[in-house]
Amino acid sequence: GCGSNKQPVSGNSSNIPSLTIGTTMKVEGINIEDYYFGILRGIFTHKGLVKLDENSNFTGDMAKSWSTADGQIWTFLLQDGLTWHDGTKVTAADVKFALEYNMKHSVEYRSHFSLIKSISTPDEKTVVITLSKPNPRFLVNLLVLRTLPQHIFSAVDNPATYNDPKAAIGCGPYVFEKLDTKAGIITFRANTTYFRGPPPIPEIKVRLFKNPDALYMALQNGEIALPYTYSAGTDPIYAANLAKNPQIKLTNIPNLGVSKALIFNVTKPVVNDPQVRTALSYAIDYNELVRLFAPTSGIAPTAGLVPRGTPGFVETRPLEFNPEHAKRLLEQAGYHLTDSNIREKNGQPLTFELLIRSDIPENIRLAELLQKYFNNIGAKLTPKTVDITLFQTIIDKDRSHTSMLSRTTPWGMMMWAGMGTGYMDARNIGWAMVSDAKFIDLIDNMNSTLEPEAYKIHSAALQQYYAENLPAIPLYWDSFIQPHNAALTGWKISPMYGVLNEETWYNLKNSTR
Amino acid sequence: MFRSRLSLPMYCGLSLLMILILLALLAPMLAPYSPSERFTPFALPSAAHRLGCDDIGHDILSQLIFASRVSLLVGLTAAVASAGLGTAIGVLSGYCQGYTALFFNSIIHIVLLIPALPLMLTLAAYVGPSLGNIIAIIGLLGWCSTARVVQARVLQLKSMPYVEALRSLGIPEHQIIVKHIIPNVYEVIAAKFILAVAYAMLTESALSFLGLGDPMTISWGTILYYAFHRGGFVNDLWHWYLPPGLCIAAATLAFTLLAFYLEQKAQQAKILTEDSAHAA
Amino acid sequence: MGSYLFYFSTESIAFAKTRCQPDLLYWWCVMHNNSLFQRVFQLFLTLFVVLSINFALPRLMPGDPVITLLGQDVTVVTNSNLAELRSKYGLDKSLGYQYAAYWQNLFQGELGYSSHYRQPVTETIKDHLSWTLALLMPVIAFSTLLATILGTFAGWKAGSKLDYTLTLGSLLTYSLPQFLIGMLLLKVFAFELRLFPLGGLGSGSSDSALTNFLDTVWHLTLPVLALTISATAPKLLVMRNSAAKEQQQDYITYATAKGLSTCRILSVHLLRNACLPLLSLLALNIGFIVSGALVVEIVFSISGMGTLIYEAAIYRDYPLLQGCFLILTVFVVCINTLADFLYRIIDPRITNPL
Amino acid sequence: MLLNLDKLQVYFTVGRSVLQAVNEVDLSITERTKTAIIGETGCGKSVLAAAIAGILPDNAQASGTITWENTLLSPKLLRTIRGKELTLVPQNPLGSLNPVLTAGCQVSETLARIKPELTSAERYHNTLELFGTVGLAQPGTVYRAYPHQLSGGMAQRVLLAATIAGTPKLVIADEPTKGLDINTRNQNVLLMHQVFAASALLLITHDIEVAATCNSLIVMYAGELVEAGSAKEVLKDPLHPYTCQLLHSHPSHGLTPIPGLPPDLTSLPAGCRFANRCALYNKLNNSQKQLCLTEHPPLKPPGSTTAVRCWHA
Amino acid sequence: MLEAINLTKYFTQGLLNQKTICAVENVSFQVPPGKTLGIMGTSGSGKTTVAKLLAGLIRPTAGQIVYKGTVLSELSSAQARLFRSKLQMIFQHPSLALDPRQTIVDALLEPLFVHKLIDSRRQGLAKIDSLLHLTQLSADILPKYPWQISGGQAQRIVIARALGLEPELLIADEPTAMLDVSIQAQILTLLNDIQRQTGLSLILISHDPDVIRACADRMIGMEEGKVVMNGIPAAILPPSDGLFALRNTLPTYNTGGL
Ligand SMILES: Nc1ncnc2c1ncn2[C@@H]1O[C@H](COP(=O)(O)OP(=O)(O)OP(=O)(O)O)[C@@H](O)[C@H]1O
Ligand SMILES: Nc1ncnc2c1ncn2[C@@H]1O[C@H](COP(=O)(O)OP(=O)(O)OP(=O)(O)O)[C@@H](O)[C@H]1O
Ligand SMILES: [Mg+2]
Ligand SMILES: [Mg+2]
Repeated sequence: GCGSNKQPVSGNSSNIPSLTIGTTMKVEGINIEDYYFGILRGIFTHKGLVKLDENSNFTGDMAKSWSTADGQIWTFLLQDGLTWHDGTKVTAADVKFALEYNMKHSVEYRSHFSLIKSISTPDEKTVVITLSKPNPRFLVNLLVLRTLPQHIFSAVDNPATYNDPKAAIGCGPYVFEKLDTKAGIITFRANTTYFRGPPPIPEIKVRLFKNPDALYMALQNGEIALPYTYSAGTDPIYAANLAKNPQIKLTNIPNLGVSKALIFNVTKPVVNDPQVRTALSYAIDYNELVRLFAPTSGIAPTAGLVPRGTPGFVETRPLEFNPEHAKRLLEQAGYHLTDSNIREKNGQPLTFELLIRSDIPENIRLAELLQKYFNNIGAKLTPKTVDITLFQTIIDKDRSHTSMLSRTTPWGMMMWAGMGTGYMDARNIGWAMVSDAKFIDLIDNMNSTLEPEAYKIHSAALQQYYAENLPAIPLYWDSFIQPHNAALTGWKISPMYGVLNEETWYNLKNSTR
Repeated sequence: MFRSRLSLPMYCGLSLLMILILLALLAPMLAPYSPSERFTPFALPSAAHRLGCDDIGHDILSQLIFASRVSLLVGLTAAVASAGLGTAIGVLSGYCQGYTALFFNSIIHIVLLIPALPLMLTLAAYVGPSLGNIIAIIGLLGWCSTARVVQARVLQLKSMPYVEALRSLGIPEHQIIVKHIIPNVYEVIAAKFILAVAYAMLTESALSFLGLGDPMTISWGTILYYAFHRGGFVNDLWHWYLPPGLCIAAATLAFTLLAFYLEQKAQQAKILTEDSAHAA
Repeated sequence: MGSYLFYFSTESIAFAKTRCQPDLLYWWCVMHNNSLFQRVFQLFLTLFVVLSINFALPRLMPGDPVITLLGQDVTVVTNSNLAELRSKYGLDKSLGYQYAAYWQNLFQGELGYSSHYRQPVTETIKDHLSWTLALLMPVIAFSTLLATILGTFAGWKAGSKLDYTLTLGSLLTYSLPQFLIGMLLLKVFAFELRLFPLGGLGSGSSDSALTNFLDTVWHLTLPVLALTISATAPKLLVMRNSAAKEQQQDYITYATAKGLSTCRILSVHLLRNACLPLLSLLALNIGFIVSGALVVEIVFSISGMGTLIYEAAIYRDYPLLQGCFLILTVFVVCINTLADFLYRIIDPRITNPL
Repeated sequence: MLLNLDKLQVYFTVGRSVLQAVNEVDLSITERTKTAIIGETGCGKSVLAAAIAGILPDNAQASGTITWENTLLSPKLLRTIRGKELTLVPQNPLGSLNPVLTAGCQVSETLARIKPELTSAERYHNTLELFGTVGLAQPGTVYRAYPHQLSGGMAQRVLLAATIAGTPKLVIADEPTKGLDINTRNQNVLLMHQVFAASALLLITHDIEVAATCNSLIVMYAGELVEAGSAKEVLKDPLHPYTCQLLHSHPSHGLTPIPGLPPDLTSLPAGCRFANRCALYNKLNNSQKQLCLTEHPPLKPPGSTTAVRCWHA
Repeated sequence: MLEAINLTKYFTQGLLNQKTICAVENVSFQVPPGKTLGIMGTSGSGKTTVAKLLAGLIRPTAGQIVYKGTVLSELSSAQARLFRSKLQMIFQHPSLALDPRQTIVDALLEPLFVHKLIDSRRQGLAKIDSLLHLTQLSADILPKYPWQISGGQAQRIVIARALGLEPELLIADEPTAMLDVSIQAQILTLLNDIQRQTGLSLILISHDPDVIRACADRMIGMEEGKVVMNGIPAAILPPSDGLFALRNTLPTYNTGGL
């Protein structure tokens, strides 16, 4: 598909002189490796080749159009009139440079672009990317690209430490002005030379909060127009109170990630038995979880993991709460009750550890509930709370966890072969460490087919596989709750960044004026 | 005149403490529900739930009552650890001379120099959140001030004529330390111990607040932690965040009142000995 | 007496002379026969141990320091990309090498690069330290002033109603957890009454130096208040006890007998003697105060040293953690030395020079 | 009459018991008299001095009347004369100087109160003069010295200097020689008589030799006056058995101790307070003994400067 | 019996520029058995230092203490402890010389147990009884604490405690400086009595010539750490003027108005 961003600039909007966004994301610097500033770059200052539209279809960002015949050679034609914030013209060489530069300096990008074999720029407006093997899903990886100006970064050896204001020069609709760490405010200004014309909101400020309570107090006091967190909504515990405030409107944004999932390491004892995992899935009271953690927008998930809105979704077994059935399944699997109230099979007790991050109170609460649910059917779950570094070390490097509690992001669901396979496949991120032949086969098929229909068939089979094997149990599906000042209307939604995206800047109106 | 007034805080402290200890001991009888039973989440105070329910529907009053066990336990054991260590090192560094004094003095100074909070964070990250670890951390870090005070007092006692007299009588040094030095720093130790209980309980709550505590055990600190992180403040659920805060305050107050009383007594005892030096 | 530097009894040196043990430390001490030298020597010994601990502590923590550098979103982790990051931050070298490099850097005043903040450690600390100081200076000043004045009165009138209320009041505030005080202040004054901002240290609009300063003061009011409330109580109690004790001394009785006014007795005679323990307490607590404002920093969204250390620890940012430790250590040593000086100025009985 | 005490009584409340430290002391001091008070430790000498100077501790209750130059010594009057006309040389010279202020500062502070019109330079010079008057060899050095740098004798002289800064009419010296060695003691006593030549002196002491330097002497026992008279006569020819026995316990008088202990001030005997230790008592017949035990002896002859409190003296 | 030969003790003081204080320099004297040696001297002349050297509380910088032919400073610490019970010292501050937390009876028993002079508490109580008798104290003082007794009683307890170890030499360092005349008389006569009964040697330190004159058989006088007088008190000290000694030195006696 191809798309064009050239739209008439809506000049008659009631103007918003300045928009303040509050966030609890911890921006530490403006170098290109700062994770949270990277998100703000994606939203305000920088552009990639392609992006997703409201319906999760690919559309051009810097690219006016693109084409591929076999999924191996990808040709992109760049938009006209793009300039860097310092006035220099954007050329195909910049795109080539950005990809290569990122691959050279960032370990993260190298893993995203590892398939790229070569990049060529036949002319100023054309980028040709050749992959080492055909990959129809390559555009998913390209979504994370934020193109960098060659004339600035070619002189920067260590981008991680490059915190000069020039490091924030992009070609997006907004220009980075300053990061005031004292006040905790990042200021962006409309890019007057933007090829679509300057966005109507001349100034956008991002206020950094350390504590969500203060953030929501600021929202209620009208100090900020909206709170924002990347790929997360407002916690329902705040939403309930915000809903009572007439100044504030809550919007639901579809979430293509799974908000909370219990992911098993299927290579570890006890949970390596699909029958046990299935039994555990019957022990969980999904409705209660929805009531407690996602009362406004949550629903009980199906065993197929992938949220209902995902393209290619098929209905699988709805997850249900049936402890008696769970107990029966465990008996069938050979786990029998002992005096200690914990089931055993040949002396092997039905106990396992659940890894959780100590800085997410919600997860700790969930773990507490899961512990109680499983206890009811004679399985003992030991929660192990660790900080973020240890959590990542264990799940990504040591892989010594037995089970873990995590969310999956919309983009994460799309990566690898899509449908959350990246999280499952031991060859990729592989938190679930799945590597059985049937699964591998499905993945390979999904990864290589160019036919959308064939992909649909394989992905349906994959969801069926999830439902039968349960490498991960989704605990609930929900939408992101995005509160904002009720006076502001015209929000557009991007599957990647939610309400903050280029379309919003051109459509947002202040309805009170 | 001051003496007679002093006992009032002591009685206040003691009775407050008795109430809390009774609360902890009789928790299963006093609590209306089991602390893990779940009702309507975020329920407001009502006849059924005097203090309402928390984010996942636990009865807050029952949780509070059961939490007193953990909080008091953490406070007392951590204080025992820190006071014990502090006394031992304080006495040794104060009484001994030469190398031994040098060694213990150095330990005190090193621990004083290591910034407490980072060390706490580091240790908490290292050993992971669990009750035992919190106790160990507070105990390990809290002994320093006890040691300093004890050391100062021991240095003072060491030059008292009675210690010299005992030495000239041929009493062995270890006996002097155990029988004559330690009993005389008793008030200081007792006061410090009780302050350490208060300190430990405050620290436990602060660690819990920072997410470094053990969120799986119900203590006043963790109730506050959830109240803070799960919308208690923003949603004005005062019945959720205020009671644990007040419980911590009450327990700390009980202990500090006692410590204050003991400190006064210790000071009076000191004045007494100094006075008798003039009077004699 | 000297609150911080080592106490060394003259007696033990005399013993050392008679025993004459051929031991290195004693040899040094005896040879120089100079306690100043010993003190400095021991100070350096302590510093050496403390700084070594500072090196070891972060490395004792479990978890891979480079894992979070891969990005906090999902990434495929392979050993080769971890190894690459490790070599980039010099973590692939042997511990011994790292330790040697650590000392070398220390001597060169080079604190390295923060891997999490992606800034030189000195710069990161400079920013955060300045805000922490902006927060703490008024706290220390106010709480000390308040504690000194109220404590002196309470001690002077020991046993009176005034003493009673002040003592009980400070015991009460001492018992309240700091974050509770902070959150309540935030809720009442910033949210409900909207008198103060909800956090941060400025509004970001720097028109003139004066408005900027006033803006900062406005932002600092609540956190300073929260910290002052909890910092005053222990000081007040110490001051009160010490004043109550001094008040019974003969020289106070004599001063009364000389016919001096109460005001002069309090301000000239009692205060100077009674403030000595407070000084020790201040010096002792300084390290904790600097890093211990973390809770208040979180409540009021201030990026101070507490937050910095917290983040550094969470993300295993070794150079930053080391840098923070170093700064705090230096801070504590300096403040204590300063306190020692002051102590000596106030109390002439301590005749030993530093 | 400079100072007159009429039935002065001082009680202390300690816990639940009441301690009678000073019992019905009548005493009058005229200008320029030198009066010494002697008596065993704990007999109430210091409390008497404190009661006159108005510096009793909080747990004391005093009754009786004190008149100063025939006017009632009210707290207000006391505040104006204290440090100027009525001065005190405290018991513990080193402890009575503020350890963190220089000796000079503490003397000039007194000067500032007495003569507020002086400039600081004048005060400095006056202080040095005072130091010279009390026989301190290097006034400049002493001015800058802190109390811990002074010896006991020097501290004593500094206090004397502060005392003579005004023109005291009455100087109360509470054991000014305690803890001093014999040479310093002698020097300081002589000095005191020299500088206080124009004042009345109330000298409280244990040291009979020091007491002997005064011209009138008061002997106290268990909170009351037991004998008063001219020093020379009392010491040569004591009337009260206690005085007698006290003198005999002096090394130069044979070192004969008084047996037993003084009575407990919280539960005093009904009769003579010295009876249980009295040497005379043992020589008396039974009815006389009975009188000693049951009736409290009055001070006789009443109102006279020479008096004794004994049934049989 | 006890001989001090050229005893010397230096103290070092100060930090930056250390001062050496000669507390005692080349002090030699002898104490014959059963006799009293008086040591006189002004404040700071080194009397207490000599006493502490003799009692083994501090070590001499130079010089020797010879006790019945044994050189004390050459003994090992274990042997020295044996001798320590033979050389006992009593201090200036009577009530401060007792542990405020210990009852009198325990204070008396403790050294007896340590030196294995008694095996049981009963045996100890019997011994204490005789000690109390010796020091003219009644038994109702035993359960009291040091702060509940008077200075004179405390000093007697301290003497009883020292006597319990059956010392052959008692060093009394200004035992009455803090007490008033009447109690001073009690203590000094007590020491004399004990000496007569048990035949121990006594070193009596005082700065009061009257006391030395009344109690000592021989005396040395010290000044700034050195011995300046040595001999029989009656011979060296000027005769006493009695109570009016000081009065008589007043140049112009001001008779005031009486
Ligand atoms: N503040 C007080 N509280 C209770 N009792 C006191 C107080 N001050 C003094 N006393 C008691 O009053 C009595 C007299 O004390 P005072 O100090 O006058 O004796 P003294 O004759 O001066 O003795 P010394 O010669 O030892 O100085 C003593 O028994 C003492 O215990
Ligand atoms: N531990 C010590 N360190 C330093 N100097 C000391 C020490 N002990 C005593 N001195 C000094 O030694 C000298 C003699 O002191 P010593 O106590 O023996 O005198 P003294 O004759 O007992 O005096 P007094 O009559 O005051 O008790 C004094 O100048 C004193 O300052
Ligand atoms: Mg007195
Ligand atoms: Mg002495």
